[in-house]
Amino acid sequence: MKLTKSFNRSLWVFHLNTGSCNGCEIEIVATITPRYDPERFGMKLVGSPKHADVLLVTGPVTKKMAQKVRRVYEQVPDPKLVMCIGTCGQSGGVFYDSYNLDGPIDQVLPVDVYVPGCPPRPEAIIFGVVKALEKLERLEAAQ
Amino acid sequence: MSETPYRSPQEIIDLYKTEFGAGILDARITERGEGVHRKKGYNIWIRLDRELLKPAIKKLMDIRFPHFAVIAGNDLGDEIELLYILSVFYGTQFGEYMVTFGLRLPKSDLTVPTITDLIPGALLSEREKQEFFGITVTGIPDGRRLFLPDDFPQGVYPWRKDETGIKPEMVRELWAVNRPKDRPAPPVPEKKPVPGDPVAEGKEKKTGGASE
Amino acid sequence: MTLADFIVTNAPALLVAIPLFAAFTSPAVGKISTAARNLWVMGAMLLTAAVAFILAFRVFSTGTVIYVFGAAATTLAVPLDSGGIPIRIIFTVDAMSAFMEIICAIVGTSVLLYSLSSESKNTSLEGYYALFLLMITGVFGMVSTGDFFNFFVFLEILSLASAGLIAYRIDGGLAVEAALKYFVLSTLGAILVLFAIGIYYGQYNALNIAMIAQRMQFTMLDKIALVLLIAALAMKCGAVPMHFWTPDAYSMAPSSVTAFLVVASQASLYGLFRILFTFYNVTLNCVTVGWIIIILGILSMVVGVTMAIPQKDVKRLIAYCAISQTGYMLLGVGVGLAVLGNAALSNAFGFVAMEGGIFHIFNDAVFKGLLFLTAGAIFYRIGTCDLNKMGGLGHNMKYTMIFFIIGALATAGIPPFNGFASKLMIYESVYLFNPILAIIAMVVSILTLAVFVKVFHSIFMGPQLPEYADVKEAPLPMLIGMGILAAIVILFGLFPQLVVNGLVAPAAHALTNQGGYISSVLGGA
Amino acid sequence: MDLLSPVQTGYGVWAPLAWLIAFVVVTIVVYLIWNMGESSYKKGTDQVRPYLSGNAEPEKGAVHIRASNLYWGYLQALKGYYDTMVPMHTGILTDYIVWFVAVTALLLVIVGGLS
Repeated sequence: MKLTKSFNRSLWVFHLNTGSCNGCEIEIVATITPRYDPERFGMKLVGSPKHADVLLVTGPVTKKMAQKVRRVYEQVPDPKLVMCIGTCGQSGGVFYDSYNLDGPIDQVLPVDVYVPGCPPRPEAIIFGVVKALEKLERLEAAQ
Repeated sequence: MSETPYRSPQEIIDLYKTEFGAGILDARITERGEGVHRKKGYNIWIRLDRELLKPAIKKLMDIRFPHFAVIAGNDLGDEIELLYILSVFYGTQFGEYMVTFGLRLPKSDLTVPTITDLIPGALLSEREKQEFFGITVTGIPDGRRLFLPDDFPQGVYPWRKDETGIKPEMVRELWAVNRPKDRPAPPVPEKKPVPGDPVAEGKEKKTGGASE
Repeated sequence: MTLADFIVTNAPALLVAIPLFAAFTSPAVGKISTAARNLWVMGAMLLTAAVAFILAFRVFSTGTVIYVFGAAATTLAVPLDSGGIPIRIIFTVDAMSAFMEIICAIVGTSVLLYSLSSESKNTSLEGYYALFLLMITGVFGMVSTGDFFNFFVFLEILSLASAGLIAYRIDGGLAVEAALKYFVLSTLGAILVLFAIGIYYGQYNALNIAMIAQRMQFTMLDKIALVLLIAALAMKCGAVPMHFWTPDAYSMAPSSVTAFLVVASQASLYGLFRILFTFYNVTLNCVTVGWIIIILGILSMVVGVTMAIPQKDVKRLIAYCAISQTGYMLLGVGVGLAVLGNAALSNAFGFVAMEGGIFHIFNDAVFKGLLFLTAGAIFYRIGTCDLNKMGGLGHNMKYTMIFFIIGALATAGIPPFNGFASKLMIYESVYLFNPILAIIAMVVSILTLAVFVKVFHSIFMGPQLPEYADVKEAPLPMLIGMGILAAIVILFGLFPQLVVNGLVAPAAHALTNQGGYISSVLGGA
Repeated sequence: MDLLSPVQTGYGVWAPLAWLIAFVVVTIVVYLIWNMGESSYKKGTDQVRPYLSGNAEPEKGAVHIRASNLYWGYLQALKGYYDTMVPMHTGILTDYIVWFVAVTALLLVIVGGLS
């Protein structure tokens, strides 16, 4: 992944719900409220994957969503990051024994950062972003 | 909307009793306190046959056009129970109450008339019941599948607890997906299951949905 | 007398003679081969255009040109023994007529070149080219004649020829019905013109325009004659209350004919202006008549464009837009007429309004012709005019798209093109006369742009539709025909001052200069 | 050299060549800005196709908006006007003649009577 200069200034975030119970959504929204205010660091929620750098994926990927998730992932311009929010994406969480799921997110997308928790607290999400930035710096150094 | 007068839950039940008489198999009011001051909130439960469903809803529409919430489904072993949950609002605070029409369909004859001609919004709920319980809603304008993926096997009704429900091999254990096998033993050994402690003996028997 | 001298001296006569001769010989030549006939027709048209340009150059350099038919010397207007009455037919070609001749020559050549290939697939072309050249004769005659009855004769030739051409492609009887409407209304109009001529002849026993103008006493009869002429000629050029035939006729005629029909209706507009300015000029209360023309113009503008928006057929839509452009010309010249009496106002803006109106006649003939030709190219390739069936043609008809853009932007009056120059002159001068009129004019321009955005989107934009995947570009002669008009639109858009000083100002002066006209004919200049 | 001189329009001045020069300058500036854009996106992949919340793009023919449903809002707003204007264009010849004669009569009254 070739890192452009604009990457270390501000990461625009696009939220993608693949069948989650909306708990993580509320936590993501809580994260971008003035109390935690990631906008100071340039983290902004954007409306279309075409403007995004980071893809925030929540929920276990249901069968019907799998193909759409791949298409949205491809529509995010390079370089990009994928963050899986909540345990559903990692191990199915409360939907662990469902018949209608296409497995955790890393079966569908290459995931960079996992933020466990059902739902993860805003501090956990921001810590996840910090982990993502560290990973970017490692990548940039390696480049 | 013409300003129909307020009818207390008891009046509603008397109205239905006078109108349908024996058709009403069971009618009762449950009461519970709402909000900090425990203000009385009422639920009206009426059980009737499938033939009386449409006239009953039509009658409620005459009294006051109800807000259709959802059709709740319940697999009682040899019967499937459908609960048509509607709420009636009078525009005053705490002035609303829920009216629920319960039907019991024997598994041999799982058909119910549609109410989309009265309340178009009920279509989604009816399609869901059709899909997940195998009920055939007669006269449904659009009977396609709604939630299940297209390649889901026919004849399998996920919400049924009998043999047509989900087969164990269809379940995908997400936590087991490429879980590393060669993990070192955890430093603290796991607790032995203490006899008589329900949680320790593993999962409880599967409980039903919104039981009556 | 070398051939060149012969052509130069007899230019006005040749202007009508050559197309007439070619019209009647083209079926005979057609017997030899279609290529021969095409060459013959195109040659005749080019020769006529050359003669028209020579005549125009002569007029703009030496002033009004007189040509008396059958006299000893071509300029002997008043025979010695006739007691001062010019009894012969006289062609007086002043700057305004020369201006209209240039329009007719340019549009005529490009449209004829266009129709060589656009009509190649159709049958019975002898009749087509004969009638087409008759139309061209009619317009040249109407524009350059100095004799009022002769004006009526050429008006009839034009109406008959264009009615025949509108019905040329039967199209299930629809075209014939449109031609019937056009024909009946034109004949009715011609009767009114004839009646007016009868009035003039009864009063002043003279048919020559200059003669009548000199002897005019503005009796009640003259006012009636004026009204009959205004009504008839306004109907012929498509002013609103009487515009109903225009969309039917324009949409049913083959598109090359429609492009020339625009010029034909502008010839009757010229006739209207000739009567208003040369017969009656300042003496009649030009304010009321001026305001009548302005109201006709405003109505044409507003109704034309508002009716264009909901149209489904592209040619019908452009026809309605042509009506709204005629409204601009009527507005411009109407304002010029209304302030003709008051010299101060006239010099301040009345004259600029006149120039704007006349310049717009030229521009409209060119870009409206271009639009009809592009619509014809599309019809030639996909066989339908219905906007709902079209889409994504921009992928395979690139040049037609470019020409359409040029034509549409010019019609809406967007800066680099010629439509803007003339419309700006109209806006700014009419604003000084009465701001509301200018505001209406501007709003109509915006709506015209809106109409063409709709047409451009539904024809050219959008993905390539499967049923039009193999559509090819229009053939070369059609592209050349459109190219000439497009080049003129761009050229006159970039150098408007050249055109205004060179062509439009002298035309406007000649039109309003009644005395000069009379003296040039009767003064035996 | 009146080739380049602007057109005096009684009120203002219109110099097309000045406008053209301005137009060319603006297009150059726009092109430069446009050129600074990121062009490293992968051509053939989904990055080129539109984002329709994950759904596939419908096939070409269905996407094109046909002419009759353009400006429906405008036509709806002027419904009163169009309901009177459109039926007036009847297409019957006799109506056209009636309009023609009526306007002539009106003009006769105005020009003949008043002045």
